Amino acid sequence: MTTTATAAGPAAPAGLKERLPGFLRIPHLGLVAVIAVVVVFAASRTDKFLTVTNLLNVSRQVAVVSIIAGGLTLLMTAGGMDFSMASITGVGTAVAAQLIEGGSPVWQAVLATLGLATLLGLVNGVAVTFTNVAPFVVTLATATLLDGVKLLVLGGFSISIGLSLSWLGNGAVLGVPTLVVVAAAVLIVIGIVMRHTVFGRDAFAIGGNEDVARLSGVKVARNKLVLYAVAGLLSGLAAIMLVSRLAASSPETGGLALQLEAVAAVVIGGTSLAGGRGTVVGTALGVVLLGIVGNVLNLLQISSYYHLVATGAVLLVAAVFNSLHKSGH
Amino acid sequence: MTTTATAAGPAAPAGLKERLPGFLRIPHLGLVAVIAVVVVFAASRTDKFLTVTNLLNVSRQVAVVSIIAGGLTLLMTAGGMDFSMASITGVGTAVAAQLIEGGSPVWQAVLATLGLATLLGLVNGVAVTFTNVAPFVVTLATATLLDGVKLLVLGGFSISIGLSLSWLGNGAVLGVPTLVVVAAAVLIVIGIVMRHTVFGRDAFAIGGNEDVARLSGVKVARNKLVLYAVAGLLSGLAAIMLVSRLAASSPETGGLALQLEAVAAVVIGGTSLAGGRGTVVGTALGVVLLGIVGNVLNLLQISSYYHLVATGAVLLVAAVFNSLHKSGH
Amino acid sequence: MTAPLDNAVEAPLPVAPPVIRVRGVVKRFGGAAALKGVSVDFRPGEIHALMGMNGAGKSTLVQLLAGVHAPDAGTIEVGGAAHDHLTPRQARRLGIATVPQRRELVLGLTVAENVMLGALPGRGGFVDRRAMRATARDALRQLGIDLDVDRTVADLTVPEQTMVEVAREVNRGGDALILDEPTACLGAEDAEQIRALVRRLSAAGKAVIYISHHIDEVLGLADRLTVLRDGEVVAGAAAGEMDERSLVRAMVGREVVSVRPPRRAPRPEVGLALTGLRDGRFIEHLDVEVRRGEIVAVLGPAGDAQSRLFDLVSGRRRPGGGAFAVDGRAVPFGRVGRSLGAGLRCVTGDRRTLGLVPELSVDENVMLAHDRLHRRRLHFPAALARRAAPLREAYKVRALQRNPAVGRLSGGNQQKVLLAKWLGTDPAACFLEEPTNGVDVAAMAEIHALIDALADRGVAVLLASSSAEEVMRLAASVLAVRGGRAVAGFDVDAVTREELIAAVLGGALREPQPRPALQGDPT
Amino acid sequence: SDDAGGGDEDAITIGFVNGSTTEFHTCLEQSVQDAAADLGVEVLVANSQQDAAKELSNIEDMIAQQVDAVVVQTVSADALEGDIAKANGAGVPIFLTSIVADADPEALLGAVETDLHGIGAAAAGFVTEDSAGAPVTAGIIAGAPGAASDILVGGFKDAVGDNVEVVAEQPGMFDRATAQDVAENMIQGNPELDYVFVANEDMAFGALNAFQAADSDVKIVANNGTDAGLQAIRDGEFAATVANSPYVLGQMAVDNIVGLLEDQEVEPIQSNPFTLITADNLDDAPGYCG
Ligand SMILES: Nc1ncnc2c1ncn2[C@@H]1O[C@H](COP(=O)(O)OP(=O)(O)OP(=O)(O)O)[C@@H](O)[C@H]1O
Ligand SMILES: Nc1ncnc2c1ncn2[C@@H]1O[C@H](COP(=O)(O)OP(=O)(O)OP(=O)(O)O)[C@@H](O)[C@H]1O
Ligand SMILES: O[C@@H]1[C@@H](O)[C@H](O)OC[C@H]1O
Ligand SMILES: [Mg+2]
Ligand SMILES: [Mg+2]
Repeated sequence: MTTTATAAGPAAPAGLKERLPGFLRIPHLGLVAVIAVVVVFAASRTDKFLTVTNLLNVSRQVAVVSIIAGGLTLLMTAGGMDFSMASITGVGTAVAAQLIEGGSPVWQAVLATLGLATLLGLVNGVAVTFTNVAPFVVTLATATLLDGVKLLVLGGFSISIGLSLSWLGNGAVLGVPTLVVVAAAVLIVIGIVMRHTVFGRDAFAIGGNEDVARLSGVKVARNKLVLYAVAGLLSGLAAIMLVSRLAASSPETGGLALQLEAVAAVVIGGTSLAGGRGTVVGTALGVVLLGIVGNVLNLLQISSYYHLVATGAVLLVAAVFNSLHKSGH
Repeated sequence: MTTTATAAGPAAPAGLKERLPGFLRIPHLGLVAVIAVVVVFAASRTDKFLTVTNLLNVSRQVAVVSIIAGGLTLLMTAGGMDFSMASITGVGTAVAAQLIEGGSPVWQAVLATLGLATLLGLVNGVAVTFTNVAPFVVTLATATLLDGVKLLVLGGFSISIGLSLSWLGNGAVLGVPTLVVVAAAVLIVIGIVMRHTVFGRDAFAIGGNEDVARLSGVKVARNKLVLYAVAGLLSGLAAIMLVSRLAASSPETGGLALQLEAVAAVVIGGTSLAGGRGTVVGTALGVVLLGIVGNVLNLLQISSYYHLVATGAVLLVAAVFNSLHKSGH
Repeated sequence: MTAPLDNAVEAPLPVAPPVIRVRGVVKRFGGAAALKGVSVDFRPGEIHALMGMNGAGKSTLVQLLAGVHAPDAGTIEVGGAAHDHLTPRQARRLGIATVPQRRELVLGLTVAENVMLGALPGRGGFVDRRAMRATARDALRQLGIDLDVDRTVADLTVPEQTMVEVAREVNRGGDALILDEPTACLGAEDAEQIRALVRRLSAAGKAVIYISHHIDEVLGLADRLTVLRDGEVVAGAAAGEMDERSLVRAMVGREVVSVRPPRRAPRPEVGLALTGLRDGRFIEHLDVEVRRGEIVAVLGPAGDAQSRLFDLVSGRRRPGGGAFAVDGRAVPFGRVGRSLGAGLRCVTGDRRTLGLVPELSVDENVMLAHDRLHRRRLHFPAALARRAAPLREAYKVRALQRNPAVGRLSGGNQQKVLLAKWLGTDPAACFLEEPTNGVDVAAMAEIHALIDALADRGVAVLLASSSAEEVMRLAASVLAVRGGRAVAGFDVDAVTREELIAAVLGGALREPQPRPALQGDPT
Repeated sequence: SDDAGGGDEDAITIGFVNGSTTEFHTCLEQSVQDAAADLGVEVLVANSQQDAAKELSNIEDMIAQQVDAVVVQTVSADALEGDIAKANGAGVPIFLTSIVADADPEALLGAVETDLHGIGAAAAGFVTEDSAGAPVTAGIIAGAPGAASDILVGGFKDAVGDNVEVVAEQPGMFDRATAQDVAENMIQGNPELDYVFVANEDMAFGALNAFQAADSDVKIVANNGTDAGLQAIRDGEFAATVANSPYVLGQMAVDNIVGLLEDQEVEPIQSNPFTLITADNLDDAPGYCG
């Protein structure tokens, strides 16, 4: 079933996309359409939705997950997977909070967190690169392990950091929340790296066919180590952003829920689980869709049991629409 | 990175296995070794471990997850993935409990649950087979949706079924817990199906190369539908077993934690995420390892903060050991 | 540095020193040896052909040089330094470029990116797209290929992919270029482009290692021949010292003859008919009728039209228009089950993607279609082995282990498995795309005989091939296809090889001959 | 479904950010809805699904809807500072339910605390009293590692009598199935176990299944006071439970908020009462869910 993802499905009603008029062959049209439908629906039901405050809220709410999703997009494009990113984020928030509470200067805490997170990513990278274990398996194991580490670092309790990172968590640059500025910058950089740098193109090559990449002289092992380290670094950045936003770290911070949200955003954004294909734009759209859906469900006062139902349904519809469109390629 | 799993990585520290003497080339030796180490360690620390009661306890504790893991093994071998199995199980427990509490005869409730679960699996199958969406994405979406459905069915409350399924949940056949008998029977049947039926070999063929399977006359679409329906049916069976064991369904029953346990067991058992390779024996060993680790942590009174750390570490070690060994093939 | 004990391959002084010296290399797979102590030298300015039957160890030797595998014993000396093994990057650094037997490209990337893979030109880490595209275009132009370098490789035909790969390796420079069956799935024109390039490179001083099963190609190209049999060097000589007979005898251990047998007249019933078939730019209009017991060939460049034909008749894909019938009964397009049910068996030219399940065993692959067609329910390896054995024997499938995963077989043996899988299912009609792709001379003769036997049993055989020789050996009538159109029809007995090639390449165009079994309609 | 809150200037609109979808949370939500309906207060509800970041997002969404106050059943048991800062920054007062740590009262509109330490201690009191000085053993099936469970368990361990030896303590993750596994293993490791304290009743029922299957007559002391839990005491399946009703909690929260918003004399920080329930005082238990 991996192969079909690449090639057009055999005897498929082949290339729906091919039959579309040119102007409709926008990438991610399916996802954009679903977002548009949700937006129009929400706007017609409540005037609270299309307000600047609300849209800034949504953007701030998705800032953290978009960092993780962005890193995952790059990594998955190279055929990798890091299921532990949000757990690294969890550990990162705990370490940062513990250090700040313990009196370390904020910049030191931030650097230590980023350094540790990068190191944890590198450990994943070493395990993935130098053993034959599938990356999903390695990082599922380290995710479990790191969730435990987070508890140990926190000692089970929430740790507050007061206002020490409030410039980041609550600040704004020209009216745009600082978190959103950081997230946008990171996504843009990842997008540029993926499209325009040797490293990014090598990532596509590794994801597309690792053996060929290796035999062609791409430094596959080194690139993979770097990719996992970058995933770790971005998880660390997400940790700093998250702890700045929450002004605290607690046992419920980071971990599986955040991870699955990031994975969901990446995959409905069209990045292939098998590697070799992915775009940051798709991921950003996926993140935005999930953020908007959560927001709209709140604004429209949908009962919480239906939140899960609605979120699942929208995910499904978005994925199907996006793939109908993509099937040509 | 999918490719390497299949072919021996070029210039990999290739074929440790090939260099081993013949008698050491037992399948799953790595996993067996890790289990053996855990068992020896536990037995040396407490005489409570290697007792009949305790081993029966462990086997009862893993019965439910082994059903899900067994179904997943078959499905993943065919290149599929069902991340919603444990959510179907959750819905199944809710429906069964609701029906039994509402006065339906137990057999009716059981049949209705199995039927519904099969139908839900089939819905996954239809979405996977007739769209281009990756099965992980489809079933991640349906898992979310079904978790909501479970809450709706339960109305947010636990529903108790008293003793109505206690023959299953607490019964024994010749001293062996009925749940264990059922689980063993199911795993054996799945194993036989995978090894000795054309349907099972078709699953390997589909997972290995779907196009080739189709061109060879395998009815790929039909087989996939059946495979997902079977995954649903087994999730339903797991639901009946779980509700019989708990004598109740509650909002926390089934869902993600159970799913991840099943996935972890399957993948450390050596079944490939990319399809084309898998064994029920590996999965059973994976399930047993996870069960034993949980049991040992309890018996040795390890502090709860270290549970996740220990589980993650054992998973990692087991996966690495198992793959060192497997790399030859 | 030198291997004084091994004088056999040592040449007198004036000859330039070897670029690569292989000394006593051994390579085992799961206990059995694919190479049993091979020593050979590769010299600059020399085209050195490696010859041998399927499974002889040619690709394995190449893989040791490319750093894919590490030898279990022996050394590889490059530029004077001895190595007990090479990594892929080392091999590249030492100037060894390799075009492997399996097409190895990153399908999702563009032609330019694939040509420059692993050495993307960059400025400060950013890809210099202009330089990348220009270099790629130049590299392709050297091969006489005019290919849009921005196309995604997944959309290319197999020959186009081959060219991209050769271009990539040639562009790498270095002192040694290895080509493992580069022309196996190329038509005459493309193959000639490759050979011309090889000659140029060799003249410029490169050591070229060339593997091919086309004896005449090798004899016309190589300066030196080394023959491997069962992992051992059994002969090594300058090209002039060996002719076709001695070469084949060295490879196979006996003589091989493959001639067209006298054939009965085909039966009157039409076994396979394609009417008015068209599909995009690949097939513009095609009418073919193949009678029971007849072999009709569609001759054209490998790839585009042929693999499209496979897709259409196998049910993998629906055409733009047309109709198709087996034994006089219409078969719907796009339905694999219906094509099979009608008794049609289609052998793909792309065995890796569409032919075999690499992880499954040889036996399972051999019986994959057969058992499904016979609606078997149960599977027992021992019984399967018994059922597969006659076919494995008939098609001479050779492996180091008894029943390994089919992906572990040598390329030619995989091809034999593919043929056994389909031709052992008692077909009413067959579509064969490049059926002898990559098989050795002996096996080719045997496969030809098996196809003859099919026709004798009354099977309608439609052969799609890029080889004029093969077409003339097997078919009674030939339809030459060019640019998606049938341009001419020929009776094999009334045409020369040169005329056939000319028709395909667009030389002298002959009017299609009016023959009942075969109509090429240019409009 | 039309625009909620803000429309009618006189009516109070409160936002309720629930923490999860357990039975406890379901009853709390129902209670908040019922109390608000009684007082003519409009409620907007959101659920954080046990995710700290989602909790903050939910609070932001409430602020965007211009509610008069936000009630937060926090996912972290000890309040998250960011939640409070965010709401205060927007001029929307925040009211917490179920918190255990001392959040800065100045920053809050108010709170109804749940004295988890006291609840644990009450459970311990039962064990101490019931064992009447005889040397006994007790096990603990905790929840998920974290503040809520740790404080509850800490309360038990701090208060339990010297004659009671705590021989086992393992996490049941607030999940019935896990608790059942843990209980099976616990009774295996400690066949002579006399008492077990279980962090909630859903888990206690799982433990009950395990003990019954093992023919063990361990006395179960639980926490919650659900109808099913009280029935279990009546049936002799549980020895005791500490009733602390989410329904009462929700009522208190809404009553206090309305009072505070209307500037009445209300003590801003209050405690949700809890009662140790045994077979002798079943009628003293407050309704768990109304
Ligand atoms: N659409 C396509 N067109 C041409 N070639 C393709 C196509 N899809 C896949 N391939 C070939 O198949 C390879 C990947 O497919 P697949 O996953 O089936 O092979 P694999 O299992 O990785 O290979 P193996 O097991 O033989 O090493 C690619 O490297 C490419 O050569
Ligand atoms: N990875 C592997 N595992 C097991 N056996 C292998 C492996 N690779 C090659 N072999 C075996 O080694 C032998 C030599 O194979 P090789 O590919 O070198 O043959 P070849 O001369 O290139 O043949 P062909 O002409 O068919 O390409 C074959 O019997 C093959 O089955
Ligand atoms: O009853 C438990 C409650 O006390 C805690 O706060 O959350 C989890 C619930 O199961
Ligand atoms: Mg494959
Ligand atoms: Mg070869």
